[in-house]
Amino acid sequence: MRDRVVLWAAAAVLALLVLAAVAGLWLAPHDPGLQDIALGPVGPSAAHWLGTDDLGRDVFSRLLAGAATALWGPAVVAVGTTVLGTVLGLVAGYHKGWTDAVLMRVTDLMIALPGLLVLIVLVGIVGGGYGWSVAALVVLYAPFDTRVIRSLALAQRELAYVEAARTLGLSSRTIMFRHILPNLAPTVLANVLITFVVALVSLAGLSFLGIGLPAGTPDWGLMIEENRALLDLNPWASLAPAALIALAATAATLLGDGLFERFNQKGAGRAGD
Amino acid sequence: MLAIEGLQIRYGSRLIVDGVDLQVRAGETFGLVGESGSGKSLTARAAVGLLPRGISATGSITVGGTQLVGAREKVLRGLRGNRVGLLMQDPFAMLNPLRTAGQHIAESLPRARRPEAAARLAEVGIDDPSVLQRYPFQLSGGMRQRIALAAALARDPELLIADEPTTALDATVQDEIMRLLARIQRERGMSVLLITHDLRVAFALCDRLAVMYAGRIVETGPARAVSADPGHPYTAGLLRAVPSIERTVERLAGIPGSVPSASDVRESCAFVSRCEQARQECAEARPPLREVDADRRSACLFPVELQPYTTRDAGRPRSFGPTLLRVTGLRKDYRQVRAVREVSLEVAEGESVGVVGESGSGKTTVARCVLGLVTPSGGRIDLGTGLRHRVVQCVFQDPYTSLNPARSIGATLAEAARQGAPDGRMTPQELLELVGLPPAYTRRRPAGLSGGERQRVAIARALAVRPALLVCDEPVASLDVSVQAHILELLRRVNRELGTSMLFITHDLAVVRQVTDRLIVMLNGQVVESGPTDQVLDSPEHPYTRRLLASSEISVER
Amino acid sequence: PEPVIAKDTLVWANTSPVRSLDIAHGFDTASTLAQFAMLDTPVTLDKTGAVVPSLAESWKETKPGVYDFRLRPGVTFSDGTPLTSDDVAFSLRRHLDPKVASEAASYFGTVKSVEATGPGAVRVVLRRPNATFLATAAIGWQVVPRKLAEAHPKDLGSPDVGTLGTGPYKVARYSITDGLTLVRNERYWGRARALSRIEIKAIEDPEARRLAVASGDVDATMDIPITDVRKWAGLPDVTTGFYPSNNLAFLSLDVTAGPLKDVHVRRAIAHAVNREALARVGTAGHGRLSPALLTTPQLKTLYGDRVEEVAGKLRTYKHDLTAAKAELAQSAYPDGFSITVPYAPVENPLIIQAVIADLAKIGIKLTLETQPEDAYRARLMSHDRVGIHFSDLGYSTPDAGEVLPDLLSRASAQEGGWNFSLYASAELDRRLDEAMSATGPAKADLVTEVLAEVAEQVPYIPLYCIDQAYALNKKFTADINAWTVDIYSAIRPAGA
Amino acid sequence: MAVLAFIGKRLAAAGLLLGFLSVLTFGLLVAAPGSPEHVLLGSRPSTPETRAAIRAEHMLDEPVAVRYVHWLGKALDGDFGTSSYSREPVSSVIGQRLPVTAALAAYGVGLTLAVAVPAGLIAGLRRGSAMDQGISTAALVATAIPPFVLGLLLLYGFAVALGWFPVYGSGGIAHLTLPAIALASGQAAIVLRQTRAAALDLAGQDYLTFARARGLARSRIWISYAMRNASLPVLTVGGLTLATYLTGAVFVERIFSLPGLGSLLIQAVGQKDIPLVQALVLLGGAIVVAVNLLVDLAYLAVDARVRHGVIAP
Ligand SMILES: Nc1ncnc2c1ncn2[C@@H]1O[C@H](COP(=O)(O)OP(=O)(O)OP(=O)(O)O)[C@@H](O)[C@H]1O
Ligand SMILES: Nc1ncnc2c1ncn2[C@@H]1O[C@H](COP(=O)(O)OP(=O)(O)OP(=O)(O)O)[C@@H](O)[C@H]1O
Ligand SMILES: [Mg+2]
Ligand SMILES: [Mg+2]
Repeated sequence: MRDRVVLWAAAAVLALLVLAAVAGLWLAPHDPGLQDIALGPVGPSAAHWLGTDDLGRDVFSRLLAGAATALWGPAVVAVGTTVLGTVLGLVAGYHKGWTDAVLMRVTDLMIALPGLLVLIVLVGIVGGGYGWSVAALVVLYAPFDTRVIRSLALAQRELAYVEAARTLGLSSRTIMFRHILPNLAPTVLANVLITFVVALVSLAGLSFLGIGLPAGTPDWGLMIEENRALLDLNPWASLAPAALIALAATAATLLGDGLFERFNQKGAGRAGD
Repeated sequence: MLAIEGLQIRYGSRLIVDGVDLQVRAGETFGLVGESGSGKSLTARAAVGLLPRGISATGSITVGGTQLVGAREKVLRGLRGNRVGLLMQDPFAMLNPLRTAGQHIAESLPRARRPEAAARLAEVGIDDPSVLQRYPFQLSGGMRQRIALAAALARDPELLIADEPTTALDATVQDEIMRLLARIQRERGMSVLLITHDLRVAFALCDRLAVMYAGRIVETGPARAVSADPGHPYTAGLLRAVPSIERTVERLAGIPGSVPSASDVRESCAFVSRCEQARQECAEARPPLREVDADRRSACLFPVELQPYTTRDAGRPRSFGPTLLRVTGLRKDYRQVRAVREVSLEVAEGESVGVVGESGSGKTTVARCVLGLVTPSGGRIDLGTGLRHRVVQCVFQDPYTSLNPARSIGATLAEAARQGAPDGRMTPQELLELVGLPPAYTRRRPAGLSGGERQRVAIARALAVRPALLVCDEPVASLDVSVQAHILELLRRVNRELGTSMLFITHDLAVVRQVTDRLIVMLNGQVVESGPTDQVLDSPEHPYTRRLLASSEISVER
Repeated sequence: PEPVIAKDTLVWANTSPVRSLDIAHGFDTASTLAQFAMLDTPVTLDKTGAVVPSLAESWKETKPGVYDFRLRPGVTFSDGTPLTSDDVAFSLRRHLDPKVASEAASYFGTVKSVEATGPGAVRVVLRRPNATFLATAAIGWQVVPRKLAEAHPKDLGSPDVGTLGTGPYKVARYSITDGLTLVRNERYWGRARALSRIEIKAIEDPEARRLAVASGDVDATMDIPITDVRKWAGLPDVTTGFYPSNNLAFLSLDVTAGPLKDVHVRRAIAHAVNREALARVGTAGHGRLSPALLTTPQLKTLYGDRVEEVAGKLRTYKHDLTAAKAELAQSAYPDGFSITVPYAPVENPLIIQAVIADLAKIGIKLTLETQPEDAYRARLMSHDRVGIHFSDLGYSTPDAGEVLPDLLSRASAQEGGWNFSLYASAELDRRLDEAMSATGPAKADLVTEVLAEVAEQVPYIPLYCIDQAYALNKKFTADINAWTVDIYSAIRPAGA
Repeated sequence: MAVLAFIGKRLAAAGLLLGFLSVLTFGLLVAAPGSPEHVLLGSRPSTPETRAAIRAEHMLDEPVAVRYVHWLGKALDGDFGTSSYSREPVSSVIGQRLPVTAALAAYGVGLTLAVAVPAGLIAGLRRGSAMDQGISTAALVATAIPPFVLGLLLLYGFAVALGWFPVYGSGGIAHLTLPAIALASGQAAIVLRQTRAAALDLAGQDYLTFARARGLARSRIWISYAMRNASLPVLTVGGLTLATYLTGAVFVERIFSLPGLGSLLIQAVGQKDIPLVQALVLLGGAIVVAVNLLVDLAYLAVDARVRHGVIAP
C-alpha cells in the first residue's frame, strides 16, 4: 500500500518535471535569459520567487527552462545506454562463445578507459556540444548494462521456455527479443531509471567542470556552479537547482525500484514460493 | 512430543493454514500428506519457529511442552537443533555452497564434540571420511541429503521434521534415504514428522498419518488403516490416482478440479467443490474432524463411497507404422564428462517408447540431441524428412519454466501454431480444447495457472505444430499424483488417438508402465536393457533394472 | 599537534601550482611571483613604475638601441658563488636560444645580442630602438648562474633541478603538488626582508581558497574572483585590499570576416554594448571604465594627469540603442545577423552573457560554441573564426609599448599572436614602431594617434580595468601596487 | 597450479588490454585539437621560433606512429618520459600524487565496506522493517546528491560551521575524512543496494533456513552465512567502485583542494601533456585490471566451485 503511494508520488514528481521540461518556457514568469544588471543578485521576492542571479536573471524561470536540458540529456543517455547495452548483452549472453568473448573484452576495455578523458577529448575533437557529451556517455555507460543483461540472458537461455522456443524452430532474433527480452523487462526498466539518475548527476558534474553546455544556458548543473558565489546574497540560486537534481534523481530511483518490484512480482514464475 | 492445536497461518490477510491439529508421539513416525500447496511446508516451518518473513502463525505449537507460537527468538534458538530438527525438501539448496560437508556437521555439533564429525558421517552411511573435506557441489544429491541429515541430527534432537526429504532425488537414492531415515529413527527412538506428497512413501514408512487439504487436516489415523480404508473422499481420490507399477490401467483418474484457497472454504467442507459424493450440508458448514474409529478421525460427514479401481488390464499389444526416429551409436561429451557413451534406439510411428535410468545416466542428453538442442559428438540421428521442428516437439519436466512468463497463453500457442505446416493450422482455442482446458485461458499468463494446467499448455504448444514425435522429459515428475494422473491420461490419449509417437523419459516405473509400449533402460550413458515395457518390468534381466524395480517397491521393515 | 608557526612565516595560496622556477618555462602568475622572490633582474620597477637599478648599479643607452649595464659588485648567489657579468649576459641570451624554447622569448624579440663586455659590464644591442626594452627586462631578465642554466636548458626551475638566484629568498622545498617553500637568503646583498619563510600552496577552487583564508590556514592570496569580492571583504581577521592593476578588459572584433568587416557594424556593436553595466558586473565596483586601449597605469605613465583630456578627444560610443540601430542601418545588415564564436570559461563568463543580451537588442545573435580549454586556446591562437571575443589581459610593464604592438601589429596577427581583431597593416606597423621608439611627449602624441584610429575603426572595444584584489591576514601588512614586482618582499608581520 | 595458469592467462590478457588502451589514448589525444605549445605559452604572445622549438622538443611534427613507437619503446623500459607541463619525470609527478589518491581511495573503500555492507545486510535480511526503510532511504539520497554538492555541504557544515575538520590541505586522517565521505557516499549507496539485493536473495535460501533450524549461533549465521555468501556479488561491485575512485575523485579533489590523480588527469588532458596522460591512463587501466583480478582471486578463495571450474567467476 505504502509502496504504491511512494510509487505514485515519484511518478508525479517526475511528471511535474517533465511538464516543466516541455512547457517550462511558457510557464516561466520571466524570460529566463532576461538580464537586469542594475538589479543584480537579490533574494526571493514577489517578483522573483527564488530571487535573481548575478546578471539579475530570474532564478525560478531559469530552473523551469533548465528542466529541459536537465532531463532530456539524461533521458537520452538512459534510453540510449539501455538500448545499446541490452542489445549487446542479449547477443553476448544468448550466443555465448566467440561473440560473447569478443564483446566482453570490448566492454572490459571500455570500463578500463577513464570516462572523463574520453569525454574531454571527444568534446575537443568535435568542437564541443552537449549532444556529443550525451552520446559519449551512452557509449561509456553501455558496457555496464551489457554485463548485467548478458548475465541475465545467460541464465534465461538455460530455462526450458527458451529451449521450447528453439525446438519450435524460432529464429535467434525472435527468441532474443520477443521471448527473453520481455522477461528482462524489470531489470531493463530499472536500468533505464538508474542510468537516468547516474547521467543526471554526472551531466551536472560535467557542467560543474565546465565541459558541456555553454555559459548562460539555463542548466541546473551550470547554475549550481555559476551561482556558487551567491551563497550569501541569494543561496537559492545554487541550492534550488541542487535540490532539484537530488529530487529528480530520488524520484527516478524510487520509480525504478518500485516498478522493478511490481514487475518482478507480477512476472514471478512460481505462484507459491 | 509435538502438539499442534488450532494452528492458523496467514500471509497478510490471506489465510493459508486454517486450523491444524495434530500430535506426534514420542518415538513414532508421523506422516503429513497432501497435495502441493496445502500448507504442509509452512506447518513444518511453524513447528521450528522459522516462518518466512511476512507470514505469521496463531494457535498453539508445543514441542516437549514448550510453547513456540509467540516465543522469543532466544527460546526458539535454544530449541532448534537441540530438541527439534528440520530436514528440508531440496538437498541441493539446503547446504551452504561455500562450506564443506565437515564444516556443516561440525558447526552443528556442540563445540566440545566437533571431532565427532566423522562418526556422525558414518552414522548416515558414509564411511569415507574424505567426504568431510568436500564441498556440496562435489557431492551427489543423495550424499548431500545424508550430510544434511547428519547436520540436522548433530545435537540429537528428539523430534525430526523431514519436509519431503526425497522428492528431488531419483528412485534408487530416494529409497536409500528413506531406509536410512527409518533406521535412524528406530535406533534413536526419535520422533519423526515426515512430510510428503507420495502416498506410497507415507504408507510404507509411517505409524500414523494425517492428510492435509487446503490448509486443514481432513483425515488422520494409523497408516495401514487409512491406506486400506480411506475415511475421506479426498484420501480415496488420491489413492485412486496413484499409478500402478504392476499393471496398465484402463483410465488414470485424477481428482477433477483444483485445490481452493483456505480462505475461500472457511465455512464449508474444503473438498466440497471436487467431491463426487458432496451434498447440500457439505457446503453449509465446516465439518468437524470427527472420530470415526479408534485413533481415526475424518472431516467427512458421510462414509466414503469407495469406487473400485478399474481392474481391466489395458496393456494389449498394438501395431505400429515404419520407423520414425532412428538413433545409432549416439555419443555426447561435455569436455571430460561423457554424458552419452553409446546409445541406439528406434521409435516407430505411433509407438510410445519409455526411457528410464538413474539420474545422470544421459536420458535428457539423448532427448536434447534428438531435438537438435545440442550437437552430438558422434553417431547419427535419422528423423523423417522436412523441418526438424515439424517432426519432433518436446514437453519439459518443469512446467514452471517451460512457459514464457511474459507471454499470454494465447500468444504462446498462436506462435507455435505458426511454426507448423500452413494447412490445418489449429487456433489457440482449439489447442486448449484438445488438452482439456477452457478456451478463455488464452488471455491468461502462465503465472495464473497451476502446475498441471501449465503442463497441459506445454503439451498443447508441442502439439500445435502437429509433430510426428513428442519427446517428453519427465513431464510429470514435479506434479501431484492427482494432477499427474490427468497429464498421463492426456498423453496417452495423444499417443493413441492422434497417433503421435512418443519418447517418454522418466525415472518412475509406474508411470512408464501406464504410457509406454517399449522400454529402454539406461545406465552411465549406455542402454543396458530394452524390450516391450511389460516384459522388461515383469522379468527384468539387467541387475540395474532389477535394482530399480526393487527400490520402487518401498518396503521398509518396521 | 599543530606545529608552532613563527610570526614571520607567511602561507600564500595561488590558484595554480608554481609550475617552474624559471621564467623560460614558467611564465605564469603563480610561477613568476615565486621567481621574483629568488631571482634578481639587472633593473626593476619602483612604486611609480619607473625603471630603477637592481643588480645593475647603473646603465646607459650609449647609442639608440645599445644599452651598457654596470653591475653591482660583491653580489653572490645564495650558494655563495659570486655573480659574474657572464652569468648576467647569459641569462638574457638564453631566451633567444630556440633550444631553450623560452616562453619569455617574445619579450626580447628586438634583442640582437648580449655580451659581457668586462667584469661587471654587460652590453645589450637591440635590432632597433625599443623604449619598452628596459621595462620588459625588469620582468624577464632573471639572472641565474650560467653553469646551471647551461646544464639544464630544458628543465631549469623544475622541482628536480630547482634554481639559484641572488634574490632575497631561496628554495627550501619544492614540489608541484605540495607547493613551494622559500626561506630567507642570508647572503642577499640588499636589506634583509621581514618574512623568514614563505609557504606557497595551490588551491584551485575559489571557495576552498576563501575558506582556507577565513580559517587562518592560509594567510594571503591574490587570486580572488571578482564576483566573490563581497564575500571576501566580509571575512574577519582578513584585510581585503585593492589597487589599480595593469590589465585591460576589451572586446575584439575580427575585421577580416563576415559582417564584422563593416565598420558600421562594429560601431553599432560599440553603441549597443552597455559598458557601464559590463564594468559593474566585471569589476563589482573595484575598477573603472577604460577610456582607451591601454591599461590604467599605462595611460597614467604616458599622459600623467592629461588622461581625461586625451580620452575626451577620442571618438566615443555612448550606450545608445538608437544610435546602434542607426549605424547598423548603414551596413549591409540592417536587421542584424548571427555569429558563432568559440568559448571556454576561462574569463568571467558573465561578461559575454551580458554582451550577448546587449547585442540581441539590435538583432545580432551571438552564439557560443563551448569547447574544452585547450581546444579553445588553439582556436583562439590560430585566429580561427574568433569573431567577437572578450579578453581580459594582464600586463607587466608601465609602457604602452607592451600592449599596442601586441594587439595591432601584423606580427601578432600571425598564429600565436594576440591581435584577435586582425586589424593590421604595414602602415600601422610603421606607426607603431615609430611610437615605440619615441620618448616623452612625442611618444604620447604618436600613441594618441594610434588610439584615435582604434576608436574610429573599432577593431577593439575597450571595456574596463579591474583592480587587483588581495587578501591578507591581519597578522600581516603589505605595501603593494601595480608595479610591485616582488610581492613577497613587500609583506611584513603587522606591527614589525 | 590451475590458479597459476589462471593468473598467467589473466596477466597476458591484461597486457593486451593495456596495449590497446595506450594506442587508444594516444590516438584520442593526438586527434584532439589544440597542442601543447598553446598550453605552455598560456596567455603569452609567442614567436614562431618559440613555437617551432616547443614542437620539436615534443616531437609534434613527427608522424603519429613514430611518436607512439618512440613512446612505447621508452615505456617498455620503464621510462614514461617527462611531463611537458612541469618538466618533471612523469613517474615523480604521479608518485607525488599517488599517496593522496591511494589514501583517499583506501579510506573511501574502508568507509564503504564498514558502513554499506553491514547496513545492506541488515536491510536485506530485515526486509520491510523500519530499519530497512531508513537505510534504503539514506542510500537513495546518497545516490541522488551529486558528489560535488555533497562535498560543498560537508565542507560548509563540518569544516566551516562546526570546525570539526580542517578546511583544506592534505595530511592526516582528519584532512581526508570529509573528502572520503563525499567520495564514498555515492559508491557506498551502490554497494549497499547490491548487498541488500544479495541479502534478500540470501534470505530466501534454504541453506539459511536450514542453518537457523539447526540452532546455530547468531554470530556464525551472520559471519559464515550472511557475510560470506553475500560477499561475492558485493565484491564485484566493490571492485568496480574502487577502480572508479581514481578518476571519479576529481570533484572531491577539487572541492577539498587535494592534490590527487583525478585532478591531475583533468589538468594533464587540458594541457595536452601526452606523456602524463598516457601514464595516468595506463595506471588507471592497470588498477582496473588488478582490481578485477583480485576480485576473481577472491572468488577463487571464497568459493570452491569457482576453484574447481564448476561455475564461472
Ligand atoms: N513465503 C511465502 N509467501 C507467501 N505465500 C507463501 C509462502 N510460502 C508458501 N506460501 C503459500 O502457502 C501455501 C502453502 O505452501 P506450502 O509450501 O506450505 O505448501 P506445501 O503443502 O508444502 O506444498 P508443496 O508440496 O508444493 O511443498 C501455498 O499456497 C503458497 O502459495
Ligand atoms: N551442459 C552440460 N555441461 C556439462 N555436463 C553436462 C551438461 N548437461 C549434462 N551434463 C552431464 O551429463 C550427464 C548426463 O546428464 P543428463 O542430464 O542427460 O542425465 P539424466 O539422465 O537426464 O539425469 P536426470 O535424471 O537427473 O535428469 C550428467 O553427468 C551431467 O552432469
Ligand atoms: Mg512443501
Ligand atoms: Mg534429465
